[in-house]
Amino acid sequence: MEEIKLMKGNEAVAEAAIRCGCDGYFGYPITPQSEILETLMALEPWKTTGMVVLQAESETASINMVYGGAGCGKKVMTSSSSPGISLMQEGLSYIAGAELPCVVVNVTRGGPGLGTIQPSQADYFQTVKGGGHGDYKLITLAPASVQEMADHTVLAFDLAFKYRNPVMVLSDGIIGQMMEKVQLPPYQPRLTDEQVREKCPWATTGKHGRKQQNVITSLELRSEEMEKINNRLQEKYNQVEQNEVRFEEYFCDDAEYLITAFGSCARICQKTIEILRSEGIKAGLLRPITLYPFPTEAIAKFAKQVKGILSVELNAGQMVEDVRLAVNGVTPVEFYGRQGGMTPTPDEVVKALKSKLIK
Amino acid sequence: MEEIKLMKGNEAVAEAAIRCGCDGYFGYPITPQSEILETLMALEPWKTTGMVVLQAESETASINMVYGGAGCGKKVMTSSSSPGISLMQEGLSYIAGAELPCVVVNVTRGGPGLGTIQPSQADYFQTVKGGGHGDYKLITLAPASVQEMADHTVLAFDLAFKYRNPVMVLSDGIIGQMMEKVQLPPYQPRLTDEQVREKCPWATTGKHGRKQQNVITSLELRSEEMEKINNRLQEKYNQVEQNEVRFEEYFCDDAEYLITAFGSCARICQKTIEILRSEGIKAGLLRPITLYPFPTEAIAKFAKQVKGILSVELNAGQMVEDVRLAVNGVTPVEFYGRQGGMTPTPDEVVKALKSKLIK
Amino acid sequence: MTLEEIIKPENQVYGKTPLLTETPMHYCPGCSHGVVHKLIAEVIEEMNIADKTVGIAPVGCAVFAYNYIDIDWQEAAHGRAPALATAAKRLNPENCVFTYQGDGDLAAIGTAETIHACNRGENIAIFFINNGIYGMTGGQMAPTTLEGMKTATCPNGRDVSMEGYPLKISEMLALLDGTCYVTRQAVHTAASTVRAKKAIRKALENSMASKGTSIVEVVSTCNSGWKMTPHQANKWMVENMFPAYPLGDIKDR
Amino acid sequence: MTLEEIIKPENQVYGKTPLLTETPMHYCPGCSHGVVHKLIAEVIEEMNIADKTVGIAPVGCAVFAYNYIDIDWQEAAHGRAPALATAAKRLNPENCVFTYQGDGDLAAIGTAETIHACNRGENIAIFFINNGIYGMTGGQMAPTTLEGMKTATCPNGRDVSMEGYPLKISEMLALLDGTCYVTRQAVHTAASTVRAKKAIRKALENSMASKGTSIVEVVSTCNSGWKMTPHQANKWMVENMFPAYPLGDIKDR
Amino acid sequence: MKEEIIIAGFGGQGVLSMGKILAYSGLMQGKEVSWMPSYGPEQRGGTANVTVILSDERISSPILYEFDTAIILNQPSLDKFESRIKPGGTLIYDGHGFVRPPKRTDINIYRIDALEQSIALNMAKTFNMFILGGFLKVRPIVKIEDVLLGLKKSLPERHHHLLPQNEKALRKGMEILVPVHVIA
Amino acid sequence: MKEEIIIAGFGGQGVLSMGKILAYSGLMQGKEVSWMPSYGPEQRGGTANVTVILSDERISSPILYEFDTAIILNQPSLDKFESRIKPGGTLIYDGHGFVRPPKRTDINIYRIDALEQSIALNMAKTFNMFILGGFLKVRPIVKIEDVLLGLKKSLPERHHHLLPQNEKALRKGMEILVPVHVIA
Amino acid sequence: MAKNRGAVVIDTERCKGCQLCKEACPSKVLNMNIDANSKGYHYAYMETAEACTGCASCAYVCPDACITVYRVKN
Amino acid sequence: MAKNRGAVVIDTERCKGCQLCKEACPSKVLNMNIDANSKGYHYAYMETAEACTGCASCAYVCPDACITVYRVKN
Ligand SMILES: Cc1ncc(C[n+]2csc(CCOP(=O)(O)OP(=O)(O)O)c2C)c(N)n1
Ligand SMILES: Cc1ncc(C[n+]2csc(CCOP(=O)(O)OP(=O)(O)O)c2C)c(N)n1
Ligand code: SF4
Ligand code: SF4
Ligand code: SF4
Ligand code: SF4
Ligand code: SF4
Ligand code: SF4
Ligand SMILES: [Mg+2]
Ligand SMILES: [Mg+2]
Repeated sequence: MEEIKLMKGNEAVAEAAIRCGCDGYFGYPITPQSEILETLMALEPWKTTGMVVLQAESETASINMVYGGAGCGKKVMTSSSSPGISLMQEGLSYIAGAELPCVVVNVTRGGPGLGTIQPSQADYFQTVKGGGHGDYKLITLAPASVQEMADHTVLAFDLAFKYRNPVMVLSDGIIGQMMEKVQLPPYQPRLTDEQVREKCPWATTGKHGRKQQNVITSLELRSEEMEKINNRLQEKYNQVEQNEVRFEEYFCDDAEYLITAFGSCARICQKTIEILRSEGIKAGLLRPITLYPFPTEAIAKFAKQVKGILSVELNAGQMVEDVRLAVNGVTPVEFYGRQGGMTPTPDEVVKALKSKLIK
Repeated sequence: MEEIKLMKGNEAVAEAAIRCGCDGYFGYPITPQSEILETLMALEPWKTTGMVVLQAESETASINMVYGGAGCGKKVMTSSSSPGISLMQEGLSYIAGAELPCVVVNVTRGGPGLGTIQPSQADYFQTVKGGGHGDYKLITLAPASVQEMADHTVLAFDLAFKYRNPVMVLSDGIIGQMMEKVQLPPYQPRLTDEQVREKCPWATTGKHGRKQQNVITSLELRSEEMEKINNRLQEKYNQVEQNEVRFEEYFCDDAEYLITAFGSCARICQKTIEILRSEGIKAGLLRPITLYPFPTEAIAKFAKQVKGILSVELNAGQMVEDVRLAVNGVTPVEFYGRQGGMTPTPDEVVKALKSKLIK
Repeated sequence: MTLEEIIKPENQVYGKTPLLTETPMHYCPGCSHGVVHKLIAEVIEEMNIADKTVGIAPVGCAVFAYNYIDIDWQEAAHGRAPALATAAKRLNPENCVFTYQGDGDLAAIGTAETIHACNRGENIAIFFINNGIYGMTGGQMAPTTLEGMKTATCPNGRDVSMEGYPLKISEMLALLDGTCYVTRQAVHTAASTVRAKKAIRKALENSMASKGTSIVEVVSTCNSGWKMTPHQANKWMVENMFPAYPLGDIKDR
Repeated sequence: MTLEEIIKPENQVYGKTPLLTETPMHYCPGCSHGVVHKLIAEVIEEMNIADKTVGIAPVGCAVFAYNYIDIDWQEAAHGRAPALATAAKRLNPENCVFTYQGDGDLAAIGTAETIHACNRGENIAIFFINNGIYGMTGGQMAPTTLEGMKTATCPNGRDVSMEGYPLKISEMLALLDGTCYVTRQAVHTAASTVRAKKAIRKALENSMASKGTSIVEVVSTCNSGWKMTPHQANKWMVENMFPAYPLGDIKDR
Repeated sequence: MKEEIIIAGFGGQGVLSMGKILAYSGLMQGKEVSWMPSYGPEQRGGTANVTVILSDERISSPILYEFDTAIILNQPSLDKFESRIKPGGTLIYDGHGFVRPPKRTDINIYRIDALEQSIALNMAKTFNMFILGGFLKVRPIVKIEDVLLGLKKSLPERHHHLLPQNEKALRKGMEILVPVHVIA
Repeated sequence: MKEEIIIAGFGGQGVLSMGKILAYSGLMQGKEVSWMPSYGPEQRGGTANVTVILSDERISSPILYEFDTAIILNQPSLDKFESRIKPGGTLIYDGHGFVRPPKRTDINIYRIDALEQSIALNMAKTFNMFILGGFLKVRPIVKIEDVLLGLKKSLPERHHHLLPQNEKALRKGMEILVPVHVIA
Repeated sequence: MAKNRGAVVIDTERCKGCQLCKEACPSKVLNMNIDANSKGYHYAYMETAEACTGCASCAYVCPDACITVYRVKN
Repeated sequence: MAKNRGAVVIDTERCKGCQLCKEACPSKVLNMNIDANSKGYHYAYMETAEACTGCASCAYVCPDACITVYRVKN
């Protein structure tokens, strides 16, 4: 069994990537996630597993390198923070359109614009509604601990290949920069060229005896055909919505009030629940682990049980829309958020819940 | 009074821009909107109004030229189509964060990726939820005719300066490429340098005797301050939501069924309403003209009146979420859409409405 | 001798390489893209590397290149082909990877990706079709459009004081330590196609020999965008493009 | 003569220009950015153009440049300063517009914007602080990082075979018809600051005279990123950076 | 009055400009008009089509699925659009190069050998005006004078000397149209 | 057991690494730990702080608003954090350069002249270990052996020869800590 | 001196009638057909077949790879 | 020959103690104070004031524009 280590969330991503047999990382420095690239460069996996690590000239180049690598059937990834992720939107749309597997880690910071380098969750909409053009979805994981930073990196690759779809790990400066205990995943060897050809018969590995050429493209000028592609994508997303919803319940069973929160903010809200429970208020926390697919059914179920739901976010109110869509008017849904790199105290959230839902 | 002309939607944008005193256009060719740049280049406004027109090296450069021009208090704009707009997301977030006025025209095509150049409305989410990072909003106009392409260009600049916020004109290949009658807006002279300094005391015009320097920035590393900026932005958006909702009702007064559709799709649905009415079914069309701010209240009002709402879109279902959020469970909301450059026939929509809402 | 006597398999001296697919190319009649496709296909065939070659198609008229050469292909986002190629080659170093790009793709929106791939000396070949215009989107100005040349976005001719100068990007790329071979060719005559083919071969060989980045610029026509017949376009190219973009090797090491 | 006798207003031969604000600069002790800021402020003051000068700040350590020189400023997105400057200058041609950019900003992510602004001959000045590293984000490799130089993302030294070669972007820019003046300077000694200041002045004068784009590269230190004292950094720069980035005018026309 | 028309053929046959002239003619008569082209990448030699609506009332959808009249200039377009003509509607096609002629019996079908005739008369450049003339012969929805006005509007100034030539072609087209199948 | 600690001072004083050693020490004792630094742009000379939690139970929020203990190494940090120490909590500060000393009376306050002493003993590089020693003297939440183990973990191999030096500093710090105000 | 005799076969459906082969032929062998193929293109054909030397110049420049060239020593 | 005599005034709160002035001074006038300013920097001061020629070398290279230079003919 792997030793327990103490490391930053960013470092955990790098370590986990190498261990799960990642073939290539392409990225550009940006706070608060540069340690991912730095850790990889320090670990020099090209000398051990053969993984390629390259500092690109920009985020635009990074995501398109990922496109090229993913097109070859390789396990490739990039990471960045909010402004850099914005620069990747065209590329992400292409990758989703060409149905390629890849992992993108966004260690978010506060926007809009250059904003602040402090943590924020204001990229929720960009991530789950589609920051790029066209109808596509990013499977989105929201780690809330360093352990999950490692675990979700591995899981992200699994999901990416299962659905041939880009997967976003939506973290933030808190989870990226903090150190916690982590048990790293065991080493998995990188796939051999033969294994890649077998696992990814669609990949541009060079034909190597294959009869048909493989082509990675998102282009289809005939509308009838393009619509079929769009429909196929939507069917895939339906599958994802049916199979891959993940969330964590914390004192939800008997809850009369529900808090929804993800990532670092859910950590804060755990403490809020502890305080509320200590005051005799039956509150529970539902933490979506997958932001897309969103735990719509679970929330709809609790909507019937509770007297009200409070969505707590490090933004101006984004996930709350998905909560409302899930609840569909069955119970009041309120929002409490902090912005600009500020984080609410657990007590603040207690107060917000009382004033907005209990009155 | 201005003569009535026949022209393409794209040409109308170019003509209207010159006439309303636009100072600068920066853009990069992409189908189906290249005529905007081409028309401007053919009209050579730099010889008449003094307007600057420049073909940039990319969409990334275009939007950042717009940033620079808007920062100087100038009336500046760009245009593109879906993939190009994706490349502008970082820039748009910066412009929104720095609170600069500008106009961006998106003549959308089908995605994701390179997709198709045929019309689509699949960039709704990107536009109204935030394609870039951070909490910001684009005021969004959705023209449904060539006349509105001209009118909205003018209106967009007005709103942009009123709120110091980027305004998106969200059109599509149909509206951009079709010719219709249009009455162009009257000529407005471009502002003089003195007028710019007066109207935009915040602009980087050079100090010209001003005591305080002006700085255009979206950066604020102190979280307490950044949160204030974020809150100020949200207050502005509240104002926008209160003042600027625009929509068109078409046989809504006595409607028992409501269709919601915007842009070109609303044109198709007009015909659907005609057919339904001719069959004795009391259907009405609510066409949001502003997609952000969304006509939430109007829809909430009709939700109480009608037996069901059908959102018809050239995508996989995007605006329907805002309709659902407005309706909040009061009446059933269904969706019908076509993708990939396909457009529904009015009859198809009739059938969809009957099967989904009337049964 | 009758035609029947001449037209026999054993007498064939030239024919379409089988690596070029049967799909008719969508290019306008007389477009240089077709010739360059043919040469690339012939070289890949002759080098016997079709099984391990991956092409990266641009956004531009050559966006459908994958329909015409029967190898594995990736269709890149506009301007980003060198980034895709970087990853494709590094992750499969034994493969032969090339990009095929127009002047808008390579020298406008893709400037940064082109320069940095070349500066890193990625072991790829870049085939650069310089027709001085954006063919695909209807004939707009490209970075390489000549001074005074008319396009849809400079209908009165490119005014360098407003729109900048024809960009000699190959000369810039030759400055970079990562490039091993930079050459400028054309395909308007039989002789020039022979030379261009040699250059293409050398570029792919360099890629396989890990010598760094090779760039083969092909000064080309876009008769459609130029609003000329293909033959007029060739003449115009010789008279106007060649002086601005002189043919020959710029760097070979 | 006592100090009091010397320290009198009439004897002052050098002092902080008032255009430099009182705000203490956030730079690390000994950072070259401060010197270059000072020189730019002095030149603007001397040319008496503070009222019509607009600076474009980069993303990089100089992101807060606007806090230090009392003129109008725009803070650009990373790498896009030349695009902002293009519009700012074209829309207010009587103004003096310059960008201030680091090597990551100008030569990595902003490569395309830099090259095309220069190729269009925008009448702007570009001040390019080449410290061979990404200072702001904690000392990662820049395009101009020297071979073998250690940074946070090449902890064992830049390996050119993997990460590419130190990019001589000024030499590339000098090739472009749009540039009128490309020079490489330093600010580590009194004499070099005097030369650098002259270069900055010439660049701003060119901008006002619509001569095209001027680039003043300042080979600089980032003692923090280099993990040296400021003095060590200067020495290291002279010994290692100057051979790779030789000082002097590259183009002046 | 409302006429929904599609014009379809090879790129380069003047399909879009014929639609434009028609739309302008409607404009001259104060009608509501819309003109909606197919558009695609630039390459020469593909197919092109445009739908034109002339109406006395506000036009709702500019996109058509069925047409009152189809003007067809090549085989692929005939194959694609024949079935989409409304029963009782009109099909006009240039006879050149068709191997599978129209089959419908519930519509009026006219043939016009405009290509042949325009070449024969050394008026190949006005080929599309021949066609337009033919159309107006059977569907006189706009007056010839308005068409000429519309033509003037849609032509750049420098081509105005070609107007007489065009008028001639228009009138010639009216002459050479032949009915193939006219429903009772 | 649960101890919520903030360590704050100038960048370069070893604030983050002190926190790291503490966190590693907790890890060695099988505790739950979290270490959350302030982070900012790279420039030298700014302020830095880190919050460390050691706990026997799962740690919910890693972000703290109040602390059991504050270890304060400069004036700005004192100004910022003094008020956020829990009543009954502990404040340890290095005496150097303070012009506004702590004012609270409801907490335990200790002073440690680590800078002065470490310089005097020519051990300036282990300044932060002096501080850590002082902390452990009053809050012995981890065993010295585990701290040394933690130190070993957090130091790169090539620095392991410095361990004895560090242990010495740690023990010295315990000695030189002086109570300023101790609540009953 | 033995002269080469040649012939070309043109894939008339693939030919787009661009005339580049015609212009490239040193022996003026080729011309465009008045008839068009199914795509409307006037394809190339050997007008003066006997003049063909089988030099393949036409084939080298043909963008659509329509031309197969045969050559024999006369 | 008349020698220049000079003096410098250092804005001690602005000074970051980078020592570049000290290194740049041809007359070895400057050194760093043992005391630090409020930001913890050991600021520069004239250690051998009488050697100062007012050449301003120190001021030219000071990144923080802390140095004002005075000069008189002796
Ligand atoms: C991001 C983006 N911007 C713009 C376009 C539109 N576009 C397609 S091809 C092209 C340029 C084509 O020119 P070139 O690269 O010279 O190729 P050519 O067609 O001339 O061979 C442009 C601007 C696009 N598809 N994507
Ligand atoms: C789009 C984007 N990518 C990355 C960053 C992170 N970032 C900030 S500054 C910088 C590089 C700074 O280096 P340089 O331009 O050389 O300036 P220096 O700090 O060395 O003066 C980077 C990568 C960012 N802010 N935005
Ligand atoms: S538009 Fe130009 S480049 Fe494109 S296929 Fe036609 S001739 Fe070739
Ligand atoms: S990090 Fe480097 S460039 Fe940035 S302020 Fe410090 S020394 Fe200067
Ligand atoms: S060159 Fe080829 S395509 Fe052109 S006419 Fe000749 S055979 Fe036909
Ligand atoms: S082979 Fe040579 S001679 Fe024969 S047709 Fe072709 S070009 Fe002419
Ligand atoms: S150069 Fe300036 S900042 Fe540095 S020590 Fe001297 S006076 Fe202080
Ligand atoms: S003015 Fe010259 S002599 Fe005086 S301290 Fe400065 S550098 Fe030294
Ligand atoms: Mg081109
Ligand atoms: Mg730098």
